[in-house]
Amino acid sequence: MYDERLPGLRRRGFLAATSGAAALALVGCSGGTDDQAQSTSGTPKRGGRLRAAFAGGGASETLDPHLANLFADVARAKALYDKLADYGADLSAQPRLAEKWEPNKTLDRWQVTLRQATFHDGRPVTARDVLYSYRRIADPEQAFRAKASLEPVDLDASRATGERTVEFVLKRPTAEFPNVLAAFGAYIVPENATGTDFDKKPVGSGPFRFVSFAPGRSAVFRRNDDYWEGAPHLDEIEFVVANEESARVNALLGGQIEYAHELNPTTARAHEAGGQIEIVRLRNSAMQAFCMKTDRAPFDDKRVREAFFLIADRQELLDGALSGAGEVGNDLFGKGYEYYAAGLPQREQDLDRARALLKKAGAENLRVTLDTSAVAAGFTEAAGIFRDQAAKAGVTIDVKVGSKDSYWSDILDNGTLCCYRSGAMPIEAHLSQRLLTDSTTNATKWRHKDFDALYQQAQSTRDKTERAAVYERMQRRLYTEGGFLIWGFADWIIGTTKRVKGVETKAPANTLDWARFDKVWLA
Amino acid sequence: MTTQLGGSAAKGRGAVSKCGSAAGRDQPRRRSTRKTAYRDTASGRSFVARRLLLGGAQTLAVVLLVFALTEALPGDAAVALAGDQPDPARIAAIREAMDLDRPAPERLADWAAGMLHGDFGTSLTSGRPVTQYITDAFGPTLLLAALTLALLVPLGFGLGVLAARHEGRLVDRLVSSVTLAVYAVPEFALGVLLVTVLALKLAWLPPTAVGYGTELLGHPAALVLPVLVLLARPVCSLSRLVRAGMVDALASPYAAHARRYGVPGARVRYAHALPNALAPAVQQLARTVDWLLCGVIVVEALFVIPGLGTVLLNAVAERDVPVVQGLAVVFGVLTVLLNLGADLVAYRLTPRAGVAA
Amino acid sequence: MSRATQAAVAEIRDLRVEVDGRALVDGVHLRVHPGKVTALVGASGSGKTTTGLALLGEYPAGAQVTGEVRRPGDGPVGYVPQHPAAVLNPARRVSALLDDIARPQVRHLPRAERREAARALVLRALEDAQLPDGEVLLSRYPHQLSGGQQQRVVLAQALLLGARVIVADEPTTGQDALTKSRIVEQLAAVAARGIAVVLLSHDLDVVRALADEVLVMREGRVVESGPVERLWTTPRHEWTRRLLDDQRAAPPDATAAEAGRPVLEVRDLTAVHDRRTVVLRAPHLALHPGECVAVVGRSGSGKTTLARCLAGLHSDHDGDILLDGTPLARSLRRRDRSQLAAVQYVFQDARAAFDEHRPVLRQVARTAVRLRGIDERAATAEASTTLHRLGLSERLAHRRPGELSGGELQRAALARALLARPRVLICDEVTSGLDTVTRRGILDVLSGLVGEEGDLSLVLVTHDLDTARLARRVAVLDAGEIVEQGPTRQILTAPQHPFTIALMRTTERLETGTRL
Amino acid sequence: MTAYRRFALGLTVVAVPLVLALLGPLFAGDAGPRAVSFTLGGGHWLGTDFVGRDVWRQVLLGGRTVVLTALAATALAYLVAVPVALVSALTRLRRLEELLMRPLDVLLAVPSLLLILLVASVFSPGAAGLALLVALVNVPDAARIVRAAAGEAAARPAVEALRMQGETWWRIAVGYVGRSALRTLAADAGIRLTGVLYLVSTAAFLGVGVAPDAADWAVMVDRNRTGLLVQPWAVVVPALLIVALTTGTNLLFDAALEKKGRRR
Repeated sequence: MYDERLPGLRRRGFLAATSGAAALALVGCSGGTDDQAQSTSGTPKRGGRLRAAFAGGGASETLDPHLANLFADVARAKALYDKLADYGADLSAQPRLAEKWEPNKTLDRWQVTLRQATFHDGRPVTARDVLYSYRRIADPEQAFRAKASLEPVDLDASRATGERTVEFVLKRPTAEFPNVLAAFGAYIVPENATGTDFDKKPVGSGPFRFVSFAPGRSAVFRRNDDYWEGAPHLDEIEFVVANEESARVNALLGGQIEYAHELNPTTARAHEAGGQIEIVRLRNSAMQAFCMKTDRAPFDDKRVREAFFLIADRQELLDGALSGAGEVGNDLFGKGYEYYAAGLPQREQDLDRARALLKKAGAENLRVTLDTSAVAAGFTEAAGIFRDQAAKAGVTIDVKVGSKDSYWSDILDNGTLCCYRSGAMPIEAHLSQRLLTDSTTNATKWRHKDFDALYQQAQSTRDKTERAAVYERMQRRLYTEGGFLIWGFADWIIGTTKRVKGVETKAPANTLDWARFDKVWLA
Repeated sequence: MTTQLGGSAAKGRGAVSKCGSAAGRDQPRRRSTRKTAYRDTASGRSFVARRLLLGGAQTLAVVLLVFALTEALPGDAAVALAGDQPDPARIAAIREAMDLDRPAPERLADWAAGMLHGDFGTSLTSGRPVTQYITDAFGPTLLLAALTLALLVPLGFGLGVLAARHEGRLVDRLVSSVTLAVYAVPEFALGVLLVTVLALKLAWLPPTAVGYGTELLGHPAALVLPVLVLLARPVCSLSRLVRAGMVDALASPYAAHARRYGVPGARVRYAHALPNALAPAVQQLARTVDWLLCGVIVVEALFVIPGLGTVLLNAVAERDVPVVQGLAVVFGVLTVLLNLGADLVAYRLTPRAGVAA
Repeated sequence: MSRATQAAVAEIRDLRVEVDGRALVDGVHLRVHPGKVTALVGASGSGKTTTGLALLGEYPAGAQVTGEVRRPGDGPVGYVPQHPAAVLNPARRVSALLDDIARPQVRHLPRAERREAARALVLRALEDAQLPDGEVLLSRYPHQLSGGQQQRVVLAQALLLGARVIVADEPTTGQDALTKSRIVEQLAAVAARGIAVVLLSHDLDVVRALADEVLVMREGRVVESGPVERLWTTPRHEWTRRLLDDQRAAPPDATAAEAGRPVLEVRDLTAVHDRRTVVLRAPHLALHPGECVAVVGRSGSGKTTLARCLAGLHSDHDGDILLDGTPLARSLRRRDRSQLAAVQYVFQDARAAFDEHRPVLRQVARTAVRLRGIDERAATAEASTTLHRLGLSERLAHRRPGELSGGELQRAALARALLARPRVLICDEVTSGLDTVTRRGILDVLSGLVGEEGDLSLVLVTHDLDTARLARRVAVLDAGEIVEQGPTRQILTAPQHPFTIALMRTTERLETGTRL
Repeated sequence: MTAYRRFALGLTVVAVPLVLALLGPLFAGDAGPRAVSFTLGGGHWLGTDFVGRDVWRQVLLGGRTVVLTALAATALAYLVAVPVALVSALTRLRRLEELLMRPLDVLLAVPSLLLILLVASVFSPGAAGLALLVALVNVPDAARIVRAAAGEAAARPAVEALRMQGETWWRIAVGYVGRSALRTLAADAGIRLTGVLYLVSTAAFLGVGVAPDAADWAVMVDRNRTGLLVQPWAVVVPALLIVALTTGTNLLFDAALEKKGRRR
């Protein structure tokens, strides 16, 4: 059940920010592998115009890639621009404009080599452009979203060592530095591009060139024949804004668009069998959780936290709140991602044990307020269902529905229990942004020096296997006594007409192959 | 149809209800002469002037109210922009960049000062001028409203007259109950229904206006459903009012008199009775603007028409105070002007009714 | 006057109109001749209007009609109702209906000339109806016209229509003598054009002045008919005699010495409307106990304002109103109970002055409850007695105002005021709009009151000199000024002020039935 | 005769939703286990809703809030509007009348949905708050209408006659002027109730006032519409009930007024 209703109430499609790690070259066909329904119809066809509908930001939208905030912004940005790296399906960093990266021994200096690519105006992408872009993002006068992700980089000390080589100097060892390069919104723009240029004549190195842009309405881009990864199949792509989910579906059914982003599970169910349109489910795209503040009563007692873990009937939550579109969670972030601790046993509802734990903690007849809001799909539904489940364990939950526009800020420091959700990001980013003492968005108030130390240890560990072991230790700790009750991972649902081919079905939202239109063609 | 029912009761009633302005009684006559004075150009002008003054006050009050409410909303533009990255430092930085760290009255004063020079200010979120927001979004909304009104008037009046003509008979009952049933259905439900049936099942019409942007006029088919949804409720209320007015007017002595002197039925209905049913209907029409606006918010969302309603909801969600303010001014002025116009028209149609200023 | 054809232009034979089993008219015969005025005379509810409308081919809803109505074959019937404003469309200019009536008459002309020809017809009709500045008038709205103009516009409609018969329903009711004479003049002119006029009226002065033939109606039947002179000189039916008797009022009281302190005194009263317009100046006026004073003037002369000032209903005035030498508050809200009770006011429109939802008796009794503080039951008993004394039966008293006639309601209104045991009773045009018989009845009640009720003083506000005869003294108001005041006999026999003289003269002329 | 038949018809039409609304909660019983959302069958004879609850049970539960909110809002609106209208109709102080009526004119210039949207976002009201808000939005209009009707009655000599009788302000205002305006009030009430129901349900659509998963017909229509193609009952049944409620009420008012009008 998604909550894509009115523009003002729509779940603002924020992506979770990231900073990241790991190196691996991946080139090639996104529609490559076995069970891809859409790639079966053979060779890509050139030509045509594809209209894609997203929920958008209305008249305030901009094409400044560093200001990208919503899914629609990102989809447009990735059509026009490139990052140095981007996330693969398992959220590991894949090289894009960067051809390769090489750290020094202590992991605090990284040499990045750019591939040969040109901007739409014909200028080559150079090290200077990269440094300009990063410095623009980190400008203390501004508040660009990626600024936090670039925090480890000492940009004053970093420099261009050649036309296409940059040396990044870091403030501390960072094994997952490639994640920084793939960070959300860290796009490379030409040197000296300024704010006003972006809406009028944006120039990037991406697969499409700018044609026209009307904020809140549509953006039209044309194929960039000189794209370094090969020209897109489509002649043109038009992004249209339709905040209302039913409008996107109707437009799709009526043949007014070819691609509708973010559909309801119900819609998916209605049309999956119908055959009028194609439904694409991007698995593991959105973590769904309840977030317990571990620094205050009653959740400062880890027995109460564990009891709550045991209260949740994850399948019921999934069926009720997400209409079954997703997978149950195991109180750990990043199912299916690199470094995920898949070995831990799946938690099931156990009301008796929960009750016993609560009794031990002296928290019988517990009464808690659960903050929720219509800010994201399934939030209020999940709150209602969890309230009913908790009642069976003798816990009274008062559901408090708050303002959707300030929800995230409201729940950061206030309350004790709230609904929470996160888009896809590397597990490392999840840990660093939310679970360290100095994390800026530490909604569970998880502050443990030993846990911080483990994170530093991982970042200084060069060997990947060893690093994975450290991550495993951290996750095991969170599994037993953490503040996140992660009950599910929602599918990201996309609808296309039958003509649309080459839509990647594996990539979670936020990753490279999601909303990537240079590999899509019209049959 | 005779109205003098014989006996004293009918006559007495007629005397009470209809002859208020007739000569022979001091009280009512005096009143009517006073109202006659309004028609002098000077008084007429002062009537308009008083109404404009009131309108100005109304607009001001609306703006203040909206400002107060927008300020009172939880969170501000910075929080809204930060979204799910509510890093306090970042929010503070955004706030500073937006000038939100200054006290609210100061910002309002600044905005008002700019307003006096016709400067609506700039959006907090995008930094673009508010005027651009309004001009861009005005077109589609205006088109929708104009089309709706253009259809509403003949349809509402037509149905009202039709029902009044057949008062108490099947046609009347049919018109009355169908319009009433439609009146009770919220726009979103009606919209969903119409789209499902007319656009998806029958494929007669495009389900949305997605991607047409400002060139809505180039795609008239896409406008059919939105206008239909917008029309549904006002048509009902208007036709009910017209019906009631027409029933009264058709039963009035002056209608009987016109018939008595051989004026054809249609002419009695449209030229003699209808003008009397018009005054309340015209004022209702002005009130319809409020509904249209409400309807537009819903309809714009349902059919993806980037108009004022969409901008408004976005601006509220983004806590983009200058944009909300600008829209409040536009809506306030629009409402005031339309009500003024309606009052003037009504005043013209029933000059004996002193329209309270 | 063309009396060549004696053949009736319209005729009613043995008409019976029945609604819900009750006959409104029964066995009515009527012949209307061109150029002649046929008057239907009778009290309200006697069936005049039903008969008149039958000539127009109109009957009450659900009426069963038997008998024969022959209407003129070659021309329609015109209608001038009692309240011309009612048939004038308030939302359209005067020209609207006139143009519509004229249009068919110019259909034979080429399209281009029609509009002009129609306009010429309309203007001529207006001129015939004595509205010379037609062009200006046409662009006016009905409410912008005076009552007389409205009436003439309606008349013009009938003339434009080419009506051979015009039914005029109570055209003079509630008008002062000067206006009345103008209306008489008008209708006479219409008849002079060879049009048959059917006059429905209870105003015998007007009937006498205008009519050729008179039919006296009572309870739906014609009790007597004949030429007007014959009827006046030798009325045969008892009812006719009563009608005519009623016409002659009681002679004015002999002048008594003005003794003692006045109960109510007005000093330097200046009343304004809308905070600016001065509508009344009364330097001095006194009312002595047991005295009856008439305030006479045309409509708009300020006489009602004077009465309302006295009653505390018009507080926008300067100057003093003294009750027994003590100043009264300007607004009745500030007057205490005894002051309220002392000065009571009876409204012109009795129907509008009653709450239509409650029985009359209950409303009347409230006065005693509120102003004299007696309990509900005693008050009701007293109200019942008073109503009975004023000629209102127990049965009627328990009805709601809607079920009572105008005369009955006026009696109830008097009873309501009397229950306060007032010292001063102000009657504002209480008899205008009532038929002669009813009016006489009310006037009798009033003159009885002055006699019986000890020192009750009466202020009679009227446009009608006939009513004024009841008073001991008369004050004549014109354009907000008291132009003359003095003993009634003196004013009526030897008026000084030109206005009073004009008023007297027209009244006399009407009474003697002289055609103007 | 026909008025009587229409009265009966109105009564029947309005009875179904009213009875369901008022007595439904008594028969709702306990919530069964949740099923998958938007399914048909499986013991749910109207299927399941957007969070897998039984639609029939929700229908039984969901009328009360709608009906009560709408009725309360309508009543509240008149509770404010009628006294304001009566006072301003009867007062002779122009300034008092201005003081009472002008603020309402200002309110009239604020688009009602915008006001609801903003105020509801500020205060996040419950059902009671929503009723209050919807009432507030309706006050200016109602006050104007009642004011017009009361003004007509107040200008009649009957009021002065009552004053002459020394009647109290209350008796004049309520007993006479108020009573005279009753007919207008009744005619207005039918249409206003419909308008209020519309506002309440549209507010639900905008997500203000009621919890998004509340058992409430208006909310049901909105929240379940995504499943219209899969499971129409969750939308159709509550929508029909709302329509029946408003249409029935208006038929009832119409018929009652007609009968009254004939008697006069």
